[in-house]
Amino acid sequence: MSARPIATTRSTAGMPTGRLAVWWVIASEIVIFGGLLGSYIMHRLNHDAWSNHAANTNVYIGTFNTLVLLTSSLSAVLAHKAADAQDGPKAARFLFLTMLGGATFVVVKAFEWRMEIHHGFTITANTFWSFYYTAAGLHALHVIAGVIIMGIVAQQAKKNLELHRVELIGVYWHFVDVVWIFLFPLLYIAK
Amino acid sequence: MSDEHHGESHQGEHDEHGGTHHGNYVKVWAILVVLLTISVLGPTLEIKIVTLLTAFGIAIVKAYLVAKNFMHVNVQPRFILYLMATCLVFMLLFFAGTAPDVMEKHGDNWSKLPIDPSIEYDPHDAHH
Amino acid sequence: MAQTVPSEAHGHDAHHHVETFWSKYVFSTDHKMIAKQYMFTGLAMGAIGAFFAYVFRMQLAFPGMSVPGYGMVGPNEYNMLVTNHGTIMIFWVAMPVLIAAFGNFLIPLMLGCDDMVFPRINRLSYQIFLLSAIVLICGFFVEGGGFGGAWTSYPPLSANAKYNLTPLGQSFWLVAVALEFVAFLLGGINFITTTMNSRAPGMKMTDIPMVIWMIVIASILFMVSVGPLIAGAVMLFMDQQVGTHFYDPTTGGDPILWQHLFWFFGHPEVYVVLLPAMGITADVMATFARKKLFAYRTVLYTAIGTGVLSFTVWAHHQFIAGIDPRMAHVFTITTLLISIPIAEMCFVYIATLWGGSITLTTPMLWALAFVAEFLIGGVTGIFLGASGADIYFHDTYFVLAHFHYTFFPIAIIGTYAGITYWFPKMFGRMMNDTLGKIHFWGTIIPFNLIFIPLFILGAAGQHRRIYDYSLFPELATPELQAVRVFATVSLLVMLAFQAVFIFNFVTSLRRGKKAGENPWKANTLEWSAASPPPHGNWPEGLPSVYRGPYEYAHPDREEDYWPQHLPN
Amino acid sequence: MIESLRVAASTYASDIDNLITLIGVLVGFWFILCEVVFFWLIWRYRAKPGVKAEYVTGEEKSQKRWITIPHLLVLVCDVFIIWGAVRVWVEVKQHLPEDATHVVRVMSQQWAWSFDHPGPDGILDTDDDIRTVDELHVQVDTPTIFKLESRDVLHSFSIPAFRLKQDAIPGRVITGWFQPNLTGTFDIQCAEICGIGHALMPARVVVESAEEHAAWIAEKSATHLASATNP
Repeated sequence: MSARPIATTRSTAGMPTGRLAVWWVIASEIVIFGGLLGSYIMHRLNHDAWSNHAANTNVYIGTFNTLVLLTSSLSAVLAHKAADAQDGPKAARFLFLTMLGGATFVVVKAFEWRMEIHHGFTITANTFWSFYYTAAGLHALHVIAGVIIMGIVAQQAKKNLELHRVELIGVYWHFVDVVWIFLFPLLYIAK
Repeated sequence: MSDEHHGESHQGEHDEHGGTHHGNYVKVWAILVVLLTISVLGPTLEIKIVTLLTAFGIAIVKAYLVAKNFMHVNVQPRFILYLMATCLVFMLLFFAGTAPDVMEKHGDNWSKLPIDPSIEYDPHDAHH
Repeated sequence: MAQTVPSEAHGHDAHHHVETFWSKYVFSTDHKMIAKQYMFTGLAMGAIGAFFAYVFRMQLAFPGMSVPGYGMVGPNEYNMLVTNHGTIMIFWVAMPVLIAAFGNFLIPLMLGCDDMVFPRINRLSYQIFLLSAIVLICGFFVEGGGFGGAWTSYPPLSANAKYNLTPLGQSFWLVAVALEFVAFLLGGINFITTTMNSRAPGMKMTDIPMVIWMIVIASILFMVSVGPLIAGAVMLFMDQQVGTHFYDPTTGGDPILWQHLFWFFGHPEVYVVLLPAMGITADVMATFARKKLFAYRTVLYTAIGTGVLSFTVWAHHQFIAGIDPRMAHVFTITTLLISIPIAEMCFVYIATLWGGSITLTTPMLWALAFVAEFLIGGVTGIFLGASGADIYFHDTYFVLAHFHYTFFPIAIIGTYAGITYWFPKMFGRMMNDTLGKIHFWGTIIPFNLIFIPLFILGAAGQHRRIYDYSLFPELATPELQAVRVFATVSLLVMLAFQAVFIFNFVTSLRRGKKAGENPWKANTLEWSAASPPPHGNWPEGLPSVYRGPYEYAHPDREEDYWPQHLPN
Repeated sequence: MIESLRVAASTYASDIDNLITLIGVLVGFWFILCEVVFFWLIWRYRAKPGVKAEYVTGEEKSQKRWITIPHLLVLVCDVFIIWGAVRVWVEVKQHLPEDATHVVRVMSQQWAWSFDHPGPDGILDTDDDIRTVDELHVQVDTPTIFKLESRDVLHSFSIPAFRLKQDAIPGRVITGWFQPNLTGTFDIQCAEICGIGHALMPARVVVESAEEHAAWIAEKSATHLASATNP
């Protein structure tokens, strides 16, 4: 943990440097998912047959996962609240809850995929399924990355260190949640 | 980049300022769950317009709620909001420029060849 | 708080400064060291790219001859060489040197910071960049040879080994490019947040030197435009290695999609590398014309305007690539509109010379050459932006010559201007001006003699990426062959003169005349630090800013310069 | 400008060349103007001992004029160029000649061109079609429509003498036209990199007078069964 440069402690733009950086990360993520989902939507609207494929996705699992992510977002923001109250241990507890949510999401998704692959809906079955696995997979990678970073932040928060990071990882986590909020109708419920 | 706070404001990362006032998050969460239920039930009516409204209209509402209440976009400096908006606008621009080729089956002096239906309809020919 | 700063600076200097070789040169978090790492890596990659150019120019001039230092060039090797020449020169030379190297070196120094706001992310960004370079180079030697599908990597050719016959090379290339993007996303976040949040006390937005503005605008353009291509790269990788069909029309994919994803990034990318070069030129010209930059705000707004417009023009690269002909009109209009801000910038630069007191030092020569040569690149672009004319010029050597007249000024002239100008600050010594001028003329004259002939070849209808024209009766004429030979010989001359630069650089490092803090009598903050600046840049306390960066020849002052950090 | 380097052998070649000339004149004017002013300023304001530079902010209207006026003139030139470009583009890429009876199919693949000509019945896709490889036969002064396809990767159907260029995209049929107005033989190049053999797929277009073309069809259709049964 090297000493932080003086530059890092300035805030000419009127917000802490860390939060500013996270928003820039999110900006670049928006265009990544935007490009992928944009491509998906174009193909989807061009191929009527794809709604037949979409019919094979499991709405219940998708709904459950959405619920899990929404709930984990709640615990993430409660962790932020606790961190603002300078209550590191409490923030850490909420962060662990959030990580639990993320883990659940990934595990459920793994079972879902296993089932679908078992039915022959593999990534190469056709371009709908290619998009399905690529988009959801890219999102799942973000979830996993979020869980890992959150683990580190939580460890520090427990010792009341770097509490501002609780908010930063929270903002990222909510973004991942928002991405899923759009993936869910696109891949599951729109028939 | 706004010009207020000249010079070294030594609070910076350590204490949280920026006026994050914490509302009732559980309430927001409850609303989100209700919306989720609607968005799942809506398409079961099998009416296209209802599906679009519930599925995507509600997705936008949910995204708005999360961004406002959980990410606190509303209390960030304005340029954050503008930045996010700009990214979305550019994505729309990309869509508008690309759709005439990718989203169409034929256009001015060109047309796509029909796709082999076996690939299009039967998901079971997993390998080639 | 004026007192707290030095103590802080000391505290942190003291407690992590056990400098081993590794901590000082390899794993340093000091922005100046990272800048040098980026610069030397970029220049080394540049040498590789130049060698590739030498090989395929030799093949074109003397088809079938064994190229000295390489050997026989087969068609697959030729494709690999042109592909990677382009990829290297844009992604591994122009970007690391112009944005990463100068950005890392200048942003903290010109804004009066002790370092970037995220030093370790900064180091990580360089390490990922280095890894990407290694992956790219490994890709040349894998089974099946390096990827040869052109730097635009259009599918289906790039999406399927059964078409491009480089099963591993294609993915090495793709992964290298993707890693490079990640590196620059990390770097870009650092540049942007540092500039937005960590400016010296008193530094208003209009006190930021133009080069910083340009680098930051470039970073923003990069971050906002690269996303779709990253998504596209993921899809392309899936097509290559997993067997999906995102770009395969027989199963409902669409090859055009990649072209849009690529150029939606690819065109802003042009300005991503152009703007930093423009910024370097602005600073150098202001310094050696002893002149305030003409209409600072106008330059700033045109730069931002260019950036925004650059997102609306991408499909002019695809006019005849099978996009719907009706779209061509939209993109013709937007493309010609973008000539407005760029033209305005050139006018401003010319106007800056008005009433100046111009000294033709080596950096100034490079800066002036940038304007003079870039004008050629700019005006020839109009032919290609106009859809009707592009029908003939598309994918000919005219295009090639055009973008070399933009990228050479950007990546080579701009880089040399920057290196010769900031060398004293980077290494504490002056470069030899005579050798510098020899190198300048030995580069500029052959450069024009390389590419003006290529304009002629393009106008004669010669297409790109063809390794031997003997099969095309219209192009195999002795006259056209003579033109090719002429261009190649000019290239050899130009490459030979680069030795002068290397010699000058290396000898100046050791035996160059010691540079004081401010050898050029320039205004911006970096010249108020020691040369080279120590870790922390201003150990005795960070400077404050009292005026704009270009207050040269101010009437209220008898010296003709007025550094930003002086209270009066 | 272009005719001197490459013969113009189609009806719209001259339109494209004129557009190029128009652009050349307009941008050439600005280019020369800028360079002259630029180098004159460098010489005029070279450093002289004891002479201090002027302090010009460029923010006042009177000074800004010096860039805003030229900058508006550039805009005017742009309008002319856009007008010319759109006109040519519509003619070449969007309007197909109504009276075009002569239709050929151009099929590209790694690394060869194959051309389907209508047989004696003058209709494409009948069993008397004539398929040739790397050699396209067309009739002078006859508007000819081509249907461009690709079997594998992107190619580009380019005839510099006709000022014609169009990428071929697998999974798409792209229609275009040309009307040769000179007899003779011209190069067909592939202008889009298509793999190792990109340089090895040259083809020729043979522009014949009406009777030569008829003779060629007759001679080919004598053996059309052979060419039709093994494409």
